[in-house]
Amino acid sequence: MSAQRTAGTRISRDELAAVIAADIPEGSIVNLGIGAPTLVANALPEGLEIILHTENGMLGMGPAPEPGRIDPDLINAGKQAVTELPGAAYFHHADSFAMMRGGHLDVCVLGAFQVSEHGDLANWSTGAPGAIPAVGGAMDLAIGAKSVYVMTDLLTKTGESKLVASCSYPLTGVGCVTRVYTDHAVFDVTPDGFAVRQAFGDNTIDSLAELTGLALVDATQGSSPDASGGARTKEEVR
Amino acid sequence: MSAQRTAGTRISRDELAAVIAADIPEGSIVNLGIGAPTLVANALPEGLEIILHTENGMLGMGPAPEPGRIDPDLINAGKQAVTELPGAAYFHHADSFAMMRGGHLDVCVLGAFQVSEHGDLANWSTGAPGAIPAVGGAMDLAIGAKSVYVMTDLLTKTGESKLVASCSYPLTGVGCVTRVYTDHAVFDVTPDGFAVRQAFGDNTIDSLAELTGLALVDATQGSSPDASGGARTKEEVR
Amino acid sequence: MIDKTTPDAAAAVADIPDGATVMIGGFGRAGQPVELIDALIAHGAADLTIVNNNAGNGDTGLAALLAAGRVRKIVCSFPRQSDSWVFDGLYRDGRIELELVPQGNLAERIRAAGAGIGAFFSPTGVGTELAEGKEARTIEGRDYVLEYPIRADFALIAARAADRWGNLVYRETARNFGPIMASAATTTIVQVDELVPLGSLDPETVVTPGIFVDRVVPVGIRSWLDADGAFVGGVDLEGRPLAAATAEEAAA
Amino acid sequence: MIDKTTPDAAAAVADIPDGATVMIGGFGRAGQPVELIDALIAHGAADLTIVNNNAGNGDTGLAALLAAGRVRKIVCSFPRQSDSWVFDGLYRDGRIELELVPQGNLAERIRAAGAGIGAFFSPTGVGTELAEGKEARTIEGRDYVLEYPIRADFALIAARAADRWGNLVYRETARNFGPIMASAATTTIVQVDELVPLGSLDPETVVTPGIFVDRVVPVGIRSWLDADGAFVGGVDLEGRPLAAATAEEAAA
Repeated sequence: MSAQRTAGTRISRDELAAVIAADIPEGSIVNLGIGAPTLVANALPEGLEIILHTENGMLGMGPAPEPGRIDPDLINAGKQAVTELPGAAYFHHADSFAMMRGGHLDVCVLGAFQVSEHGDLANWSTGAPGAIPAVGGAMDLAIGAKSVYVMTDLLTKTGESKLVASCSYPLTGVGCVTRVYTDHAVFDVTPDGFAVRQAFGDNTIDSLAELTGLALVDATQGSSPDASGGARTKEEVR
Repeated sequence: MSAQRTAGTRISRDELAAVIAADIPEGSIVNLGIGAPTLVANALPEGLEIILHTENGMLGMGPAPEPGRIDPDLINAGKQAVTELPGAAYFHHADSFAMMRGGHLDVCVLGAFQVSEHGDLANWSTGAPGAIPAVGGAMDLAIGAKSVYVMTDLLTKTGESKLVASCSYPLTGVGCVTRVYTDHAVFDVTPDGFAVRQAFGDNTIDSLAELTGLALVDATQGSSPDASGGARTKEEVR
Repeated sequence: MIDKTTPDAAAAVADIPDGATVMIGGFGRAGQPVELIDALIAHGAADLTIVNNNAGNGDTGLAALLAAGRVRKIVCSFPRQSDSWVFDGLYRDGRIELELVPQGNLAERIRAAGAGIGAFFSPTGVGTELAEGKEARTIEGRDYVLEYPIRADFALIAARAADRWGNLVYRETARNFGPIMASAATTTIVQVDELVPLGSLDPETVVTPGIFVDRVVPVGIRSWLDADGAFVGGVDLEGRPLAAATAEEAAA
Repeated sequence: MIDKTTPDAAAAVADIPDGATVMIGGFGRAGQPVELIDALIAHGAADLTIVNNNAGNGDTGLAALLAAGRVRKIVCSFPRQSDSWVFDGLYRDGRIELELVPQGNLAERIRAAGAGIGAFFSPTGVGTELAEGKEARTIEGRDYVLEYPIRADFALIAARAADRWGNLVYRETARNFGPIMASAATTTIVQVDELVPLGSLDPETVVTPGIFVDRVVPVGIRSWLDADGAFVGGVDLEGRPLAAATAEEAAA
């Protein structure tokens, strides 16, 4: 079903990370999921204060340490060595996940296997028989942050759309995704389905509709109808 | 109904506090309720380490400060000035009451209006019309500690027994009291009702039965059947 | 640059509307954000629902807010105290509504709001009149009642020191409700003795991370501390210098 | 005198029986009580249920306990990692039972056990296969599932320092599950770098009060700290001195 599709312009992961970073206002508290989303940290503008949360118990996480300065007590959720910035704070796991579940994070950026046009997210299990399941904090992040951004390629390696009418993989969260950043375009999740917010290069609403097999709303003219980027308020998250 | 009762020996509150203090083993974590139970602190043996908890957020509470050294940030649950002992720790209210509710306190000592022979406690409200109700931490203490000791006069000022078949005042907790220390005698709450553990002076099982109007078990010979003093284990409290 | 510092208490509370639910920190006088309460009184917001452990002491702070007639309802565990005459009068006159909550359930319900918990089964209050009408359940042989979160539009709390990100440390038992109320309100306003430079609070010892704090108002060191925040004493339980207390008592 | 110090790890774990439920602190390797786990392996208790965020890394610590065939069931959020080959093999062979719990529900269920909460409604996992069969409820328009406490007979955790009352401080993200597991076990055993005199921990900064701790085993300072506990670095992520790591890589 994907073979005859026209592939449009694809931006690199680093470019996509920069697009995401540019949408995060100063002062935001942000959790970056394991994998590609960690690239967003490198793309955050110098001099803006954006506070990174890592669910294993820290706010104010800094970049990787210099060689020889690795501290095994100071790691991120991906179990990589990180550093501490001025203004950091440590806390235990129950407090850390209370922050998420209570709607206190502004943004989280997650990878995905699939996102449905209702905002359902599948990113923790392919459901393959014999696979060893592991969920970690994905389900907490999915339901917790005010804005849940997904960073992903639009198509799988075999050319299938990760944006779908309904997820076939096991769900991580229901109706939780606010926006999807892909290598072809940026999509907001709206009550009318996916709305194309920004199309990269030669991608068009029509070409994206063909790639995804979905009816898409055109929100590329002017600003998105929801200027806040689809962020839920703290009250709504609760 | 109380007029014709024979009054037996009554020990003083300070003496009663000493009786209670002698039953608290070293290493115990103890919460002393507002009022008479605070006298137990003064009666604890010098040199034994018994850790006092105050529900407004402290373990390792020390005695009242010297004159001029009052610190308004450092108070107990009765809002009196206290001090900090080496080994103390501060925590917030949710953590403090989690300690109680989770069964981590060894002993609490509370006042009472009434205690029923099933261990029900009434100590927060007389239920009088127009009275302003106030409960504080009484209900949390009642259900939380491994051993809930009540310290009280056996009789009200008008001569009625505070030990009753069934409480007429509003309850603080159901089946929560393990032992009652009164000015006449010490009673364990048992499945068979109140058991007299120790009778002071000329009080006898018979005179106490007459004062209380209750059938009493005689547990004064040798040790109480439950050498642990009726303490629930942490598992049972949970 | 993130800077949650607000020039003064008046500016910090200026958007609290009539009808708001406001959590106020403190256990008795310890940790009570007196300067923020005074600013709230001056601001004039009325018809408030207040969440606090108590219902005011003496004639200042929360008691003054009550005396000004601004409070429709109070949610607390222990209103009646030796010095709660303001509340007592309003309650007896039927001019204030009271929701009485056992202290641990009050704390846990506030925490639940901050932690995104929809409801929880608590053993506290089971079989008492404060559990009447609440959903009950027996779990593994123990009885519980279902308790719901308590949220607020605003929290007014007091802490010892903050940095410009809103990281907070407290002092002794003045910590009490501050950390949980900060997490349970849409907007959290903190008065602190001292604003310290970012990076000067040890990350291991921050009690309330700035994620829970929206506005910080430095109000100056308490009278029982020296300029470095060290305890020097010399006050009574209400924080009045002992000489002044003695003079007042002599005059009385 | 209260003294929770235990002479060595072997004595501290000697009464853990076959069939016990044991919580083990740590997130990956950070905060993993390796010396206590080694002692548990030597002690020989079998048929254990283990609660940990992960299911072992490499061939040491929790992974070694699994490899020794002592674990019947593991309750965790993230078993599959790049270096979880021991668990992976056991699971594929059907030799270990897995209860997979979302990480925040795992943490909150452990906290609930310590806090005397009978059950709580969590929004995490709603509508997913990990919520199948769980009681669901909509509260104020949001969907929740009911989650129950996770308790243990023993908790084995690691902290930076303790005093003889068992008051604990942690270091950085090695804090992770320590404080909540300490509260949720009947018997809590802590390994620490350092035992410090009573009174030398600042009461404002104690993270786990001694009320939650039963036994303290000093095991010596970590190789990335100096004798005063200050960070000096010079190790890889597994804590091996960089020279040794380089030598091993050269040999490989």
